[in-house]
Amino acid sequence: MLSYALRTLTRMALTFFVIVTIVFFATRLSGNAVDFVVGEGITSEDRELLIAYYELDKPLFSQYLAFLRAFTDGQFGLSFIERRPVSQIVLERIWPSAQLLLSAVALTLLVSIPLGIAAAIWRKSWVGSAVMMVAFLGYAVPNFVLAIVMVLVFSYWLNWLPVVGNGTPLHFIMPTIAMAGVLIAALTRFTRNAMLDVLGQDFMRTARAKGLPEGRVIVKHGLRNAGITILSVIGLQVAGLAAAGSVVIEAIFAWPGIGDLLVNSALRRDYPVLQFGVLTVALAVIVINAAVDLAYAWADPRLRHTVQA
Amino acid sequence: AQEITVGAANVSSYLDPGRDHSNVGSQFYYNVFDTLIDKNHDTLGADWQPALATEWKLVDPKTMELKLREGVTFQNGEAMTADDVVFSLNRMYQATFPPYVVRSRDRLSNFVKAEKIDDLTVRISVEKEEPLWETLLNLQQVMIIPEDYTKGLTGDPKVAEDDDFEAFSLAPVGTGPYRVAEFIPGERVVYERFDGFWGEKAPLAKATVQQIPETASRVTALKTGEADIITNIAPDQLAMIESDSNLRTVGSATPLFHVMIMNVNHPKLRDPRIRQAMSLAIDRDTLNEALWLGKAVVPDSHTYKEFGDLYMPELKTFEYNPEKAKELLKEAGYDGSEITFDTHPTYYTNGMLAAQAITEMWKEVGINGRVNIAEKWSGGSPDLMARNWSNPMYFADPFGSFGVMWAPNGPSEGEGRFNTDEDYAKIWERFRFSKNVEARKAAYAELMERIKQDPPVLPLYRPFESWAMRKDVVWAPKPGHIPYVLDFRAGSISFASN
Amino acid sequence: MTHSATVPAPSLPAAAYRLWRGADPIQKAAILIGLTLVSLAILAPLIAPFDPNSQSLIARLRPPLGFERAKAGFLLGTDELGRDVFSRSLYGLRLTLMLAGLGATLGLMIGGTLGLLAGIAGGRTEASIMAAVDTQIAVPFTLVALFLLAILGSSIEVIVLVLGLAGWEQYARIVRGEVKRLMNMPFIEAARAAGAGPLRIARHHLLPNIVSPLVVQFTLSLSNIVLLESTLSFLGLGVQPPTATLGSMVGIGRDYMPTAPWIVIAPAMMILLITFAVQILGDWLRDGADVRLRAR
Amino acid sequence: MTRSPLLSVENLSLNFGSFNAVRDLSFDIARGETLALVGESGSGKSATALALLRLIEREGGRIAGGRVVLHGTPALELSALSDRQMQAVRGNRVSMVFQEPMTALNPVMPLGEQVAEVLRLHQGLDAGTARLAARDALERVKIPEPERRLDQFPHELSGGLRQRVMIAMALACRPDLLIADEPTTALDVTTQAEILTLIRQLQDEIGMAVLFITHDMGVVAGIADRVVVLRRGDKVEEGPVADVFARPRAPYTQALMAATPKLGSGAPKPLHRTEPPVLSVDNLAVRFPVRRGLRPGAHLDYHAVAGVSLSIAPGETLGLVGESGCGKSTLARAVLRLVDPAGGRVALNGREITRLGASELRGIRKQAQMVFQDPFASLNPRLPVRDLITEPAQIQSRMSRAERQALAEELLHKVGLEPEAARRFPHQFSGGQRQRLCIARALSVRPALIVADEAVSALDVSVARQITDLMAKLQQDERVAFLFISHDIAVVERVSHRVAVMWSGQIVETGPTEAVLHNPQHPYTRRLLAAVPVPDPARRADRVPPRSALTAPGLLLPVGEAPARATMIEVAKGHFVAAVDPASSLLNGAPPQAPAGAAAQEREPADRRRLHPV
Ligand SMILES: Nc1ncnc2c1ncn2[C@@H]1O[C@H](COP(=O)(O)OP(=O)(O)OP(=O)(O)O)[C@@H](O)[C@H]1O
Ligand SMILES: Nc1ncnc2c1ncn2[C@@H]1O[C@H](COP(=O)(O)OP(=O)(O)OP(=O)(O)O)[C@@H](O)[C@H]1O
Ligand SMILES: [Mg+2]
Ligand SMILES: [Mg+2]
Repeated sequence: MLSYALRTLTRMALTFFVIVTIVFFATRLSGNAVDFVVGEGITSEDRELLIAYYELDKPLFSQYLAFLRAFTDGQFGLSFIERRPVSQIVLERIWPSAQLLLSAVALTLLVSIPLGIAAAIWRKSWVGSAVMMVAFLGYAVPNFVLAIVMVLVFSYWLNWLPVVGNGTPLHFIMPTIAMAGVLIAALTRFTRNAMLDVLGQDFMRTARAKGLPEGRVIVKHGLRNAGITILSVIGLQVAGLAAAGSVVIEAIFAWPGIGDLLVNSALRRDYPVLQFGVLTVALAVIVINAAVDLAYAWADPRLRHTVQA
Repeated sequence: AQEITVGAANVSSYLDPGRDHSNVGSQFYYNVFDTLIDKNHDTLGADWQPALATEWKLVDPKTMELKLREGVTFQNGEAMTADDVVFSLNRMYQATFPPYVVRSRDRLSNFVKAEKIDDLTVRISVEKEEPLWETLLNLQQVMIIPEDYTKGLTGDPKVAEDDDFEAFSLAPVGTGPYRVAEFIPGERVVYERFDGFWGEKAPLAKATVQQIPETASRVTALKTGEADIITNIAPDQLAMIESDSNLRTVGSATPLFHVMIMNVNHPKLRDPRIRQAMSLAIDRDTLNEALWLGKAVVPDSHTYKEFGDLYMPELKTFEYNPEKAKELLKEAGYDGSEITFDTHPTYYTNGMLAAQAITEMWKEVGINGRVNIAEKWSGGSPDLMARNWSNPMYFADPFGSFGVMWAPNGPSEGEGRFNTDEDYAKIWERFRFSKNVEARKAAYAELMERIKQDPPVLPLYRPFESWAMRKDVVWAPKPGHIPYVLDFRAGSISFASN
Repeated sequence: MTHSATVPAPSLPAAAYRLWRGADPIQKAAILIGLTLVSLAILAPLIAPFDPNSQSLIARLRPPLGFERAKAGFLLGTDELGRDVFSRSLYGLRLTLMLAGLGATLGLMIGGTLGLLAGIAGGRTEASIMAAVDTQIAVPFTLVALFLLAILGSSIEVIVLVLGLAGWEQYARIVRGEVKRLMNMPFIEAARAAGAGPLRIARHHLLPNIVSPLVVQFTLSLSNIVLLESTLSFLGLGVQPPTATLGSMVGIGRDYMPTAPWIVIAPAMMILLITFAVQILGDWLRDGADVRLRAR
Repeated sequence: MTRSPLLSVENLSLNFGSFNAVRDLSFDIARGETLALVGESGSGKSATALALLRLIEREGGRIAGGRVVLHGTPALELSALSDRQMQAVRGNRVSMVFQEPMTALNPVMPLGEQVAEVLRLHQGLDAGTARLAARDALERVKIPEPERRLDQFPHELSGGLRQRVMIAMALACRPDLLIADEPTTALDVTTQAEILTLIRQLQDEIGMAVLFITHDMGVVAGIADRVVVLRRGDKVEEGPVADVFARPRAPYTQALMAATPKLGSGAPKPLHRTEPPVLSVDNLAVRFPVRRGLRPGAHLDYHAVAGVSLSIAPGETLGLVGESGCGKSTLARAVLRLVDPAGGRVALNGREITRLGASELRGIRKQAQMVFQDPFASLNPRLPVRDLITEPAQIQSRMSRAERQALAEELLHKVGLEPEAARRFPHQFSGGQRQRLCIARALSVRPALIVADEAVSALDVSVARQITDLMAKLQQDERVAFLFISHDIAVVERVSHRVAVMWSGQIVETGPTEAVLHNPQHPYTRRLLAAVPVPDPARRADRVPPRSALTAPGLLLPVGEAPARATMIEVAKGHFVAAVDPASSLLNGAPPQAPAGAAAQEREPADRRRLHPV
């Protein structure tokens, strides 16, 4: 166990290190912070002054070393733009993002698993087709279009739902739906396919031969198996969503989330925020992935024992 | 107790009037901070009002003495003293903190120092005789902040370190009618009435400025009641809001030019005739009609009504003349090579549309233009050919707008896309420091002629900026302010009692 | 299944015909939609009544024909710069299809090759490729796009590259998984017993067997890329104006949704139809390919 | 029939879509009776079984006519019940054991839960009681350590044990009728024998009726009271088992009986071996590293082949037999360098290939070809037959399309297939045809040696016969040597000049076919032979029920250790037997020198499978 954990940790650390390095150099290669941080219309004299002030005059490599050192003493520096510790900025944004992500995932699970099962069971009838059409729609509509249409309909015209921020449960409804759209589409498809695979398996016949009612057969035997496949997919999807953030959704709903923060700090070349932000997200994704792997291994007894002949 | 919420397109990343001169930042300072000398913002002209200084006079041509108001307290409870004033002024006049250095250099370089005479008297000295005393004491950059509080924010409480100023920009304290009760950079500023304010009490108990970047969401928030006022309404959205009987819009042609800047040093643009042609090809009136519903103001020269005596509408520095443009191009032997027009994707209202329209207009005269969208500021790049920018009126004087950017050794020259020579510098000196308005006007006209002959810039228009609000909110941008100020002081906002 | 002795190795048109016969009405509709869209895209220069970029600032934001204030000749109205929405949609469709096609192909080639390599080589190679996949998953894609566009400048080529990179890790994962599964199949061992080297195994034995999951992934990433491109446009990172793509038309036109919805509706509908057709076609192709495997 | 019928099937017709799978089938099963349903593959046996439980609708079929009545109080017309009413019957009064023990159990549900589920459902037991009852059910089918099994998952059990769990599940509610659909086809003979014995014992205990579906006539002879023979959906014969075997009336039944290989019907004479051997294997060892637990350094080696020596002369067939998992396939693969041996050497036509590099090896490949255990899986489903069967030749020397086509047609002709088959894909062939494709592929390079791994085990008897005949012909014409691996000993007898018996990674007995099979010396050989079902109901009585009590040497050892090697003793000319090494536990039975009559004294029925790593 220890060595397994160690190996996983090493691998995580390695990925993490690679990301750290890539992010560091990519940010620097992609533009000079000076062009963003010090503002427009600056004499060369002032420019030098500010470059020195923001410590951008050090050689790239020593900046990199300093950045690595930050990991040991926990000092990731101040945002160039907001002038406060990046850790504070990023952490402030993570929770709202996580909340949104969680509610989107919850909604996705609630909707797409039953839909996927229905589509698999009734694949030959109109029910299956209808479900899959709905799922396709999820793929087909850009999420910001969905979001803006919802805003116009439910807030602008009907005045049912608030648009700004994350204050109350009501605030979650639209962003959650907008964010879950693609996820629901994907997961419905995966569930359907996983379920179809399972429906044809011999053990399903066995379960029926035992005299189990059809519902029990599908939920207890079918879903339990398909669930494992679904789990592996959902982990990836969630990780992807966490990583891709939901800049667009966050912008539309003025949601103080990390996606918005990352894109903005990238646009403004706020290296410290960007680096710390990306790393936090990457870490989260890596951890989610590892957790899903573990859960997957745990849920599938065939993987629980790595002993094989 | 009235409370309001403002849905703003942008909220500042920090709040420090000294280092800031952005369009975003200027929204926020006036509610929290005072200057020594205030201005009557209801009028365009320079109607100076006592503020933290009750009286001021020149003790000699290069020294001004100001009497401070008694009984002023900062929002943290400290009393304002001459020390605070001297500290606040010298943080700019004798700046060491680099962001201040930069800001003071372009507008305050004539100021030498402030010193305390007694508890209620300070003196300010300048290097050359200053024609713009009041104007430059009314600047946002010289708003008064508490000394002890600031110094004590980090490190040694006796010394003003860089970090103190950094910290201040997150926890600003001033003497104004509102204190900043909550500030989440880029997200929200919450003002609360400051009961210890020396002047007329603030009309609002609380005002929240919430960032809502997406236009549709901002408009919707107004409609749902989540916001009472919203900012940055593009002209195209006005009709929609006005069609709602519960809402209304106010707007004004802001004292700010959207400009096109051109790099005089770009190899392809070195010939002034090409730049003249680029300028002459742009039909700014059509842009105004189409993009601003005719509500923007297209200037003939780099001048604003707000300049008062120095307003010079008679100058014809910029015009639309495609025929001449074609001619000039031919003369200059323009080879049809591509001229890029850089623009930020979203920063300026209608900025992208204007950019595309401009390249299309160029095409009419034979200029091969291409829009180049970039987030980053390309004004300092030698590859820059042309781009959009805005040239705000930082204060009501040609120096406060044209002057800040096109001074010798100023930022434009500093960025390498504009050249000045000795001659220019001499005219500049006359324009800047002549005591006599007529002399200054004459010098400014000369500068404009120089610009016309060898253009580095074309002011496109004063954009028409709109705010929308609930019908019962009585608020409008005041003509005397610099652009974008959200003024919630007494007399600036009230509620209709219907 | 009967072992019908007469099923020949299908020729392409014949196979297509057989597939068409086996399609259900929805699938047939999807095929027709797909073909229509592709023809519209190809014929855009012939059909489009206007230059997609020519502006008429005085006739901005005019609604489609049949509505009040409509301007003659502008079938679907004009956009915020007075350009013909219909012509722009056609050209946008053309460019979007091209971008999506190239992007998905690029992703397929990068991811497919790496996945194949990982699956066959195993060991260090596999570990480092999978580490790259992990990295790609963990770094927000919008940022990758942003960096690349910032470093390489924004041009159609770079956008294709960016879009291609958007899906490579999925291909790599799928291909590697499939290859690892296949590598344990007796027929691979049979090929080795016959003396086949790794290249031959990859080409003759692995590739034909991973085509079908790849087809599905390809269709998925096609629609993903269309959406991604529109997100990039939303963020102002997409194809540079005035060039139209469906994504940029929607991304930029969103501000006009309440006041001039026609700017967005046409391209949004096209996006919807593309993804719809592509998804259904993907399933249909996969089912078509599966017949061979299922029929025992 | 003197006994009262339990189940009557009257004029049953089954359709899959428009395909009429079963026509007008009628038969009765009495209480306590075992009815065998036999017939060729695809004749509708499984369909019938599924129809009885009304599961056929789920599989896309339907009952097109006739009725099924389950007698009792009240009598139930199964064919007319609703799905809900059927639920009370399934698993309770009629239960079923499916063909594939590997996949019929839910892989992610603990076994205890799967068994308890039936009990809770039909007997309304609560969770605790059901668990106890499930434990008893497992115990009844003689699963060792039933307590522990409750929390195990299917993959942790061997096929035999899984099949027992299936049976336990089926019997949990003491059904009136057990339907067993090919319950042993996937298992090796010894395990099969155990399962059959078990079913018989339980039947005696509970008194239930059994509908037993199989295509193995040996099994039928061993277990059935009556036989129903199906062919292409029609019943062609029905009668008491002895009658059917002794006097088959329908031509199809006669053909079936004729094709059924019977042990003891004679083997090819051993060859005079004068030429140098095609293949000589010396002390070959193969091990697989096994990671146990998650600690480093806890690696073990699984010695799948633990020191095997053998040789095959040109034109000779060496039969290799042994129970499932004893290392036959691994040996075969090692001989062809498809796995790298850990020790020993292999020489092909005198050239040692053990240490050749990949490219040198490719040159040697044409001399030795392999026919893989699973013909379907070993044919790339995406390639046309032409490319598949000419691939070895193509690799050795590039050929044009036309040459390939010509070669393919020639090969197809050799194995008795139409030239037109070259254009088809593997899935368009029947199992037997596919097997022939594999053989054609092996022949494309004129090999000196063909390793045929279970080349016929999956086929029905008549197809198997075709293939072995083809091999014999090849041997005659081209003097190909065969290493023929099979667990069907009767087939091995028919084709092999010599036989080697493998057990736990080693060869424990080898010699001329006749000598080994009729004068077995090693206890394991004896046990193996005893387990072979005899297709003769008359001899049912004198068959010793096989017992498993041999303790195999542990093959899962810490790195560095190796299992002890047995020394071979020559008991007759060319007949070698592994000797007992007193220091090792290799053999736990009588020494080979002991008189052949002395039966191995095997006692406690230990779980054979514990010998193997899970
Ligand atoms: N789901 C199905 N759909 C269509 N045809 C089927 C289906 N299941 C079985 N069949 C066909 O019905 C016939 C009878 O099949 P069944 O499975 O009963 O054969 P079987 O006698 O059990 O053969 P085997 O010994 O190979 O198991 C076969 O021709 C088979 O191809
Ligand atoms: N790649 C491998 N890794 C680990 N163990 C293996 C591997 N291949 C085979 N084994 C183990 O080696 C043993 C012998 O396997 P092999 O396939 O040779 O058996 P077999 O005699 O051919 O059995 P069967 O009759 O079922 O085909 C088995 O226990 C198997 O689990
Ligand atoms: Mg069957
Ligand atoms: Mg084997």
